Amino acid sequence: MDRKKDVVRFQNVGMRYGLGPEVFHDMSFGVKAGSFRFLVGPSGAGKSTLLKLMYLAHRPSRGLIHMFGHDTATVARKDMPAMRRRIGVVFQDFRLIDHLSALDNVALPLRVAGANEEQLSDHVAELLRWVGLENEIHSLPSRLSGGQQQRVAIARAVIGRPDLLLADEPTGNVDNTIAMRILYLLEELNKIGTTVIIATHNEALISRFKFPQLRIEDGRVIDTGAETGAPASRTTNEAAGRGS
Amino acid sequence: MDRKKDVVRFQNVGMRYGLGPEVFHDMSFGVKAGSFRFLVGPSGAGKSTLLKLMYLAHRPSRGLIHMFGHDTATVARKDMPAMRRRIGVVFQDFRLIDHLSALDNVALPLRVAGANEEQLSDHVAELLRWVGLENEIHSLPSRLSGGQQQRVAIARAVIGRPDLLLADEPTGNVDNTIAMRILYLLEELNKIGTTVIIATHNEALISRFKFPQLRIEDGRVIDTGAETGAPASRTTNEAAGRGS
Amino acid sequence: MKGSRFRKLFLAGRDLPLGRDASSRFLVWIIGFMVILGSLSLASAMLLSDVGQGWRDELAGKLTVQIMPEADGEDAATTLDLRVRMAEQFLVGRPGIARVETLADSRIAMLLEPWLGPQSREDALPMPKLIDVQLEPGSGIDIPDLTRRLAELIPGSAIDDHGVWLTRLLTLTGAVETTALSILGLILLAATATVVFTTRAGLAIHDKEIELLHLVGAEDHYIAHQFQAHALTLSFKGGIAGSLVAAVALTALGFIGQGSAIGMIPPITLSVSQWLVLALLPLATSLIATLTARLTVMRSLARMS
Amino acid sequence: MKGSRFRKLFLAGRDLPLGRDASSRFLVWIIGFMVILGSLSLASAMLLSDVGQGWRDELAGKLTVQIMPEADGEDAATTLDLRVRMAEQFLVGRPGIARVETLADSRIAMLLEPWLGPQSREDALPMPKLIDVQLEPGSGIDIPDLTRRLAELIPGSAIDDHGVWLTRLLTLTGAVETTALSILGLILLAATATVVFTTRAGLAIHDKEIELLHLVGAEDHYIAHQFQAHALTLSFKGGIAGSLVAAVALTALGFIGQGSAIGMIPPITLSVSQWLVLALLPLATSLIATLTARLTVMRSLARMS
Ligand SMILES: Nc1ncnc2c1ncn2[C@@H]1O[C@H](COP(=O)(O)OP(=O)(O)OP(=O)(O)O)[C@@H](O)[C@H]1O
Ligand SMILES: Nc1ncnc2c1ncn2[C@@H]1O[C@H](COP(=O)(O)OP(=O)(O)OP(=O)(O)O)[C@@H](O)[C@H]1O
Ligand SMILES: [Mg+2]
Ligand SMILES: [Mg+2]
Repeated sequence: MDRKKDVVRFQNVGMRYGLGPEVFHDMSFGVKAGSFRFLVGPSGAGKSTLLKLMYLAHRPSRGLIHMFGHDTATVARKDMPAMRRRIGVVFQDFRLIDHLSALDNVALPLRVAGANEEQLSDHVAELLRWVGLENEIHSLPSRLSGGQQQRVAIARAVIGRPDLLLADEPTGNVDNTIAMRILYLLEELNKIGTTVIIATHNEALISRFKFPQLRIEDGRVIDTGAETGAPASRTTNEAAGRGS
Repeated sequence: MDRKKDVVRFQNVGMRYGLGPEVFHDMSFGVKAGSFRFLVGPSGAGKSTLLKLMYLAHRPSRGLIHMFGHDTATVARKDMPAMRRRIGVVFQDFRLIDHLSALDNVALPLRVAGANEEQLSDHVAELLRWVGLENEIHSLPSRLSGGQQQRVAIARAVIGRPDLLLADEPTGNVDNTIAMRILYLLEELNKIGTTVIIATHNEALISRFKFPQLRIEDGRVIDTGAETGAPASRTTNEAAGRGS
Repeated sequence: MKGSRFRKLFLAGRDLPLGRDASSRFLVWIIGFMVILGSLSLASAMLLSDVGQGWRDELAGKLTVQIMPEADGEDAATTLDLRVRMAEQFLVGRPGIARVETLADSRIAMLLEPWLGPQSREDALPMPKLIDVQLEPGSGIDIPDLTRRLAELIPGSAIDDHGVWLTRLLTLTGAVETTALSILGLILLAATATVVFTTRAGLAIHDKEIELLHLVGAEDHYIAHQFQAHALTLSFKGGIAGSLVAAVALTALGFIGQGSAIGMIPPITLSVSQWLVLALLPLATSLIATLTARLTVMRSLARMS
Repeated sequence: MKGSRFRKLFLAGRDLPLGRDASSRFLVWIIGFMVILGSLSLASAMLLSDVGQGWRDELAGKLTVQIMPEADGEDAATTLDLRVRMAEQFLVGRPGIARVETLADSRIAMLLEPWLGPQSREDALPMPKLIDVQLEPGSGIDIPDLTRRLAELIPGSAIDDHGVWLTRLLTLTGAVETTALSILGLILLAATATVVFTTRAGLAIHDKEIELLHLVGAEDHYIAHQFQAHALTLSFKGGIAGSLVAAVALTALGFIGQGSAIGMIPPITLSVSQWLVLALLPLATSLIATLTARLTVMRSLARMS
């Protein structure tokens, strides 16, 4: 993939649900490959909606969205699965499959992509250890605490080493220690090339990791990382953070 | 109700799920009528489990639980609904009914109790305005943002002016401004007689509202409010907060 | 307040989105289908019972005395006539015999047409004479004895009470009738099972909502009522639709039956009381469905603790 | 890698907990029930067709010539015998007639028993003589003409080709047969509808899981396969179970039929090829179910975007 290219590019995007009011209008911004962004804004501002557009769960009401350089409006239905496999998502409401164990839930993106069953389970178990669930590998989601479920959701999003990781409030149900740990994990992932966008309310996190922000205000987005050329590493991000 | 009495009293309570390990053991504590407690502890410590025991969704593996002075082990099945109506719960995963509007979701406890339909809807709409959802009264949960859903769940828990309010991570999906507002609402409720117990990871909240804590550590509970005789108002709580 | 509560329980109560489950539409269809099959089975049983009864009535109260022409020759006809008169004399007034009527030759020719063909009418062939004998209902007359006596008196006479063929036919119609009624029973059983399963499906699909209702203090009958009302609505819809389709089909069959040459089989028409029995079928089905749903839910909920 | 992928697609793939839906057990039952009804209908149709064919074979290729005793007296028997011999001579060798056999008196007495009672055997009553005539298959012999000629030659003779009763019976069996086949068709239709509805129910129940599968990059056929495999398993289970129940029922009916006095109706036994046709029913049902499920899912998914 061309590292100079925008992974996500919005051009004059407007979005409304059904006949409701516009959640946002004329949104234009780009996220370069390899960047890391916090997506912030008050409750109901449209953070989840913005992410939904990026993971192709919704189409915009107007405007153009390019993902990985492809215009999403012209991608054929049969090419969607392949594009979606390049995107990992942590949903705000987790969306774990109730009757599958933590392991099987995390393995899902690999299975769906036709991965080799033998290699798969070691890999998945290792990642679950990483998020502190070594004792819950075979537990069903209903047997897990809220924070444990959230960590399974995060593991599922990163297992396929996606080109783009979208996380919606990924630390709402865990304490600060675990939240930090998750952020370090995502930072590692970012270092090896994944573009990361995290929607969050967690101010402790935002102030600790000074990544540039996509800030939704009055239906428009402001990219605090845009002026400096979208730095990918934290050191440069701190400069961007000061800049905002 | 006798204000001197414990609303919740645990005696040597042990709890395990199925044949799993004990989540906690020999837990003994009481919560006096009119008190306000934060329930804290790391992810997976058993906060939600403790609340489940209180709202009668599970029975303890051993030990005695008295709610409102009744031994829960001896309450007849037919008397359960009446007891549950005295308890309002904010679930960690909201548990809104998908096909009912915000208004109908909030009205549910009143309907189930056979309340008068005419008076009901004004009352509900007013409460929804209070939590900032005046524009979403007739929206289905699927049309609401995460934070909006959480506020509907809170409104449903308090609508029946329960004697006991249990809230499991009620501010995980809202920003700090709204979190504060919700806490003020619960404090109001507490002032007019409701006993409130809130499980939370939100350290900003805990440090701002210095209510005494029920702290789960290594499967035991420590009540930081116990020594001062369970103060109900914030002024005395601050002393307790310092004490911890 | 109490009144309002009851209104709530029996009119509103749509906290569970049962109507949106795909199984809803499905239950309507399946109940409809079963009521169609059931109605057709029931109608078949009733019609066959009628057919059998018709044949029994037509034949059981009746004998045919056949007197064969004896010899060729000029006086053959006279002899035959004489013997017929003798037979009439012998039969008339005997205990158990209500009416004796010698059929006109033209009538006989018509009856024999299937055997002899139309040409026999104008032919020289001496035809047998037939005497219709109407028995008194329940006369219990001893037919073999009568046959013997008549044959002694008048050689060349025979009595046909259609016994063998009637037995054959009645056995057949009886068997089909039993089958039809068994199918009806099977169908009612299957309808009950269907309601049990869709109700259980509903309980399973909405387990989270049901748990929530319990947690906010709903009583079992609050929940059961929703399922029960739902089952009533669906089974009633399906039952009525099925009944109408069956009624149309039966009416159409009746018309076709009248128009075609099935002559031998009595017309496929139902009496008013038979239509009423058919109309009871969807009602009975709805009732069964409602009760089944309630019982299923109450039992399942009680087991949930 | 590709091979492993296909193994995955066709063996594993249990991301959707279809087996836990209450509708699963339900589909098994309903398919089972339908296959029972369908098998019984099909078997009825085949048996009735056999019965009809049996009667047609038994009677259509056959005539019974009846010669009535003419008069009382010493030489009555001789005259009758003479006339029987004349009739035999007349019949034997005629084109279209294969075999002529005069029944022994004892046999005739037995045949007439239903009409005359057992006492007639030892009695003085002169009995008619019966000549069994076997026709050559497809001889197309002109029976009315034959009857007329024979009666001219031998007064007091009559020919019975059982035409009217046979028509009556065949019309009846034909009607029941058609009904049975229509019911079978209706049942296959209903089975298809059932699969469509349970599949749609499955899609609706698991809409969230399906959306998730799409979002993590699953293709439509990955999802469709799960439904299809599920439908295959369930309908096969139900179909086999239903078939077995039907087979047991039919075998039992066969035994009961043999034991009882239904004598007139041919034994309820199916030929090997008929059993094979019945065995095809559950297979056909499974096939229909699988294809229906796949089509339903693919169409629904395509509509979802
Ligand atoms: N499916 C939907 N249909 C209609 N309106 C919707 C839908 N989803 C969200 N909305 C509305 O769009 C607006 C933005 O919602 P969104 O979920 O994007 O907010 P958010 O920024 O993620 O909020 P939060 O921090 O509370 O999760 C809200 O006003 C919400 O009511
Ligand atoms: N239904 C269940 N069956 C089996 N184990 C369970 C079940 N629910 C919770 N557990 C286990 O019990 C322990 C306590 O879970 P609980 O949900 O009470 O934690 P918590 O303190 O609420 O955590 P969090 O802050 O993450 O919500 C966890 O280890 C969890 O895996
Ligand atoms: Mg959101
Ligand atoms: Mg919890």
